[in-house]
Amino acid sequence: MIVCPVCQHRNPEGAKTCEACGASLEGFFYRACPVCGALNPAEAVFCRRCLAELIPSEAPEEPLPPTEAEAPSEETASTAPPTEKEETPETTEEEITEEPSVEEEILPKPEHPPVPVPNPLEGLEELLPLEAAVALPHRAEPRQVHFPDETERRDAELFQQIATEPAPLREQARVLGTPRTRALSPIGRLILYILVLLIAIVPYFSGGFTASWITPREDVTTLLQSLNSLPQGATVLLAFDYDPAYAGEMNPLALDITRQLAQRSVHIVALSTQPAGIGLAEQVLRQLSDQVPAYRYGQSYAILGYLPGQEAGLRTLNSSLGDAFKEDYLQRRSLGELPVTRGLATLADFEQIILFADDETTVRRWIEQIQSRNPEIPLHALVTARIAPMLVPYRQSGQLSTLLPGTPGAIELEAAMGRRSFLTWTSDAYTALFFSLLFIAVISNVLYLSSTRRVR
Amino acid sequence: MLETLANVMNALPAGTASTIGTWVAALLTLAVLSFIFGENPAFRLAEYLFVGIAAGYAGALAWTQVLWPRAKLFLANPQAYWYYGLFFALGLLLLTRGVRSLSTLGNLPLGVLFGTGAGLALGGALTGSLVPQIEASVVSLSPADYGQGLVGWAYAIDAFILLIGTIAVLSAFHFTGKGQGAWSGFWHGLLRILQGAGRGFIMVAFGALLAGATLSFFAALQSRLAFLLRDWIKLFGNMGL
Amino acid sequence: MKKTLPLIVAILCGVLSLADFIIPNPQLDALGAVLVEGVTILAAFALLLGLLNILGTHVHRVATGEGSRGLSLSLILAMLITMAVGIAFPHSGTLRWIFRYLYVPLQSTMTALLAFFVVSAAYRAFRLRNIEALILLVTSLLVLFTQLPFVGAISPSLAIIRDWLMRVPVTAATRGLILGIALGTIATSLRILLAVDRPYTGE
Amino acid sequence: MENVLLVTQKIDLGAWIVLLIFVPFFILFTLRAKSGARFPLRPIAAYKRLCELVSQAAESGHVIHVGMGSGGIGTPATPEALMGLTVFGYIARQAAQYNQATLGTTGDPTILTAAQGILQRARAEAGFPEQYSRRELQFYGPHPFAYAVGAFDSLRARPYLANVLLGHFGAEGLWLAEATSSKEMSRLGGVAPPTAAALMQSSLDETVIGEEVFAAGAYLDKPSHLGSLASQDLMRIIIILTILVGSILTSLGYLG
Repeated sequence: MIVCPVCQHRNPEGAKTCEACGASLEGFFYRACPVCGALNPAEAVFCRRCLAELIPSEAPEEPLPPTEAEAPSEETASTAPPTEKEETPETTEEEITEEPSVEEEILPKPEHPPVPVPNPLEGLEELLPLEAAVALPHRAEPRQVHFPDETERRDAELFQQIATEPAPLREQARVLGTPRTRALSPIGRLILYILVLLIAIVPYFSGGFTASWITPREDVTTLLQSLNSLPQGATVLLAFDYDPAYAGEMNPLALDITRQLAQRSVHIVALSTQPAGIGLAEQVLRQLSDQVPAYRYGQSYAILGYLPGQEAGLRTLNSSLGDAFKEDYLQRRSLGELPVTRGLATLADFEQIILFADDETTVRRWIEQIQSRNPEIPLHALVTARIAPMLVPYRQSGQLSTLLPGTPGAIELEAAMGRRSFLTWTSDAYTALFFSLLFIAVISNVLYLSSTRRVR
Repeated sequence: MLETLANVMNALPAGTASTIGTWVAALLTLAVLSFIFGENPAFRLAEYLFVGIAAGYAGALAWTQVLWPRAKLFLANPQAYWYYGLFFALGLLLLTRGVRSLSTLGNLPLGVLFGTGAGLALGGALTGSLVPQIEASVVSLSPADYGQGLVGWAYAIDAFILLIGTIAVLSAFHFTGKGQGAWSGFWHGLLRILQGAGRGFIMVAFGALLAGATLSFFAALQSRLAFLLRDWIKLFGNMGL
Repeated sequence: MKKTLPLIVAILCGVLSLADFIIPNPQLDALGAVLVEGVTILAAFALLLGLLNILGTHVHRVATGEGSRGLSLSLILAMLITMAVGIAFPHSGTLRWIFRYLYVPLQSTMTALLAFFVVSAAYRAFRLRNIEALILLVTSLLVLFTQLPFVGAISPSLAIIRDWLMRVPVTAATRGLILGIALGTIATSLRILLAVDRPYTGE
Repeated sequence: MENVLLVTQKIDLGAWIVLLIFVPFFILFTLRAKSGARFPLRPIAAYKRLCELVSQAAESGHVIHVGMGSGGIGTPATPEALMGLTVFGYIARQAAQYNQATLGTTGDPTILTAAQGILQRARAEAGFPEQYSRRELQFYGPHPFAYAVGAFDSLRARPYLANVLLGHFGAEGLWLAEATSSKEMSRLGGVAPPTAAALMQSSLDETVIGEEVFAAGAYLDKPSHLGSLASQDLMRIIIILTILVGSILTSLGYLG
């Protein structure tokens, strides 16, 4: 019998809508026992109170009904090695160190079957996987079979009565699932979200209020100097190791860097150790060749493709470029055919390595596999702001020549390159974000403190 | 059919594909962003499309980047690339997970996966994290090693904080609970102080990481709005450039 | 046999790939590389199984009308078309179009939603329930402020504070965390290598 | 301050020393744990809550969702993925014994195949092998955000008692945790890497972070894992002493 979640009417098995109130019974939660009337979860096959079958059909037959005497041997399952499977309970019981003496007293001998009491656990011990549990070497300590005394039995009956009383589900779900910390109300969340949206469109109205004060940090100037020191015709390796998820943060940075390199006629060879990174490399470099038409594929830049194999892949790249890539990605020509890759044999032929990454393990991998073997090639890590704090130690130790967090880095780089673009205007939005979070922290605590005081 | 589709797309006047694309991308962006106003059918559609496209894209990459190149190598030279054949056979065994009666056959390739993964994780944690981090944690606390006068002292204090912080954070994860005896009481008293300090250090790091993450996610939002307002409706097209 | 073979294979693979790390030997390097290749192939096969799982779920939904038929159908179509184009024309403009106008926007907008989520998470985390919440609040606001592109113009000392925070307390904490994670990783891996845990048998 | 995190080529010796100390203790303590030796554990709120939730689920018949994250098996993320599987196994076995439904989601296909084996075995052990349904385990493409979005869709279908996210998660963990925050359910879990842990910690009701993630088995239903916790604690003390003694010697000019 299916219990209607709205009016608690008990409908016959298989009903689609409630006979009494017409509510849909799809996704119902309670099934009433046809024998004793107790409420059971919708998935249950047997009644929890009387163990009657809830759905009168070919219900699964229990294949292995173990005897009651075997129950204590479960206890030893976690300690006994698998070969002791066939041994008798007496031998294994000796190994029990703690509770067994109590257990032996409680458990009845096979010739004295337990008094049949309507306890909620009754019958379940037969459902326990005894044989399988004994066969397993390190299973958890299984549920102990416990026969209730008189008071416990009365408590259990009371509990059963309360538990099976038809309470509206919505209330019950709230009691069960209440999170410890109170969630924001839907209205509160909406206000918060709209506030974030407003902050994000600030630069469209503020007109780059803070843009004129931007002062590039040390690493931005170091990076620019390093790029500007490259001779014409030198080749730089660019790794686009970020996911499209972070394209919004990393693409502007990558575009700035490639533009700077293109203006100085430095050649770019790009690759990615993430499959989707290649698509981004293509997107950024296409955009670049739209902006700098003289900078052409094959002549000035090339995309090698996706480098699989993580550590092993980088190791191959380190020893030989030709082993890592047989042909380029876009034109499928061998590396010797393309002017830009013709003279490149190993990593030592690159002047610098610039890594765009959204994941600290990727950066660590480059440091371990590439930088530590080629300490003379500068490795610049331009990463998402999210992971930048994790990489500061590598910058400290000099393994990274520069470390730039994407968001403030790109803005400061634009400013340092003397460009007044829209990107520099977004600095206003970050300022607004800071003040809003400050405001949110204050509001959050005012509301929190006032609510705790009310509770007291 | 796909070829005709590709032909049709190529035959369209230049820019049509990108115009359609911009509109599609903009509408999808709006659909996803609409989630902030609550659940709605547009978001659900975007959600289902995303799951479908991501799965299809990954499937295609698995074929073009992983399976097919290796299958080609194996077919061309089975003797040199015998191990590819072996792993392809194991892969087929893995597929038996889909059939209930044969399901245990999948345990063998899973054994390869778990074993290799455990070995990689163990080796990586040992040589990549544990040993170098212990080496790096050993620092000099003597001001003379860092420079003259106040600068030396400042660096020595930094080194001291670094040392204490590392040890405190490490002991914050100690699992053993309090036992009996005077020694255990003393030891756990000391541990509790260190653990408190360790939690404080962890919170400093989490604060910095939370701030960094906020910046990153906000940059993603900025770029989507820039796409909508400048690339799509070209409302603010000439601003700031 | 059913149980021991996976066990032996798991231990063998584990010991080999561990040995590749701690014994410098070209033969072991080659073996380790073969194992990594093998894992890549097996993961691709597992992906096939996973795609069948997705397909199965949604074909079932379309057939039974559980959930929304239209949505499930659009998922199936999106998946099959992307896969077919990706396999048949991996370098075509069509795939590039899908990547550029569907895949990237959807994915990066999902990330953009995190901007909202992180603020509402911060709203809760900033409640001063204890001293830890206070530390979190102060550091995250301080770092956010000192990361602003123009703090250098306000005062150079703000940049120094930012660098010190990252260089000393944050590094100390992450180092402690990384050491702890390494310990946990080593212990968990040893449990597999010494067959205390046998997850591949469904345990 | 110059040698911070320096990666050198001569670290093999250090790795050997650590292994030679760790492994014997690990074996010794694991054998003792298997023979029934127990020691008190520091309470971890998230695991305590998880145990409570599992018994609530058994009583009420409500379902707990376990998100196992997107770290693949066979990659260095295997230990974290395994912990997700351990939690799923614990919940699946409980659900199987009461013949109740369960829901596991994952963003990695290798975890899916492993979890299928675990669920099949749990159902068979409980005596209802035919109750195994492939739809109780769902995979949504190997991309982290696709996983988050897909799992979110699964959570929409019906009320869940709890949302447990444990395993290898990146930013998608925050996505999944926050998107479901308007629903009435407990949310708990944890991740090891600090970048993701910082996000989870601020969003979930109860979290485990860092090394605590790897202790899931010992705190839930695998006493054999106690041995490895004991060896981790011993190793931790040795590491702390090494760092202290090393720093003192360096300061006095005996080292480096």
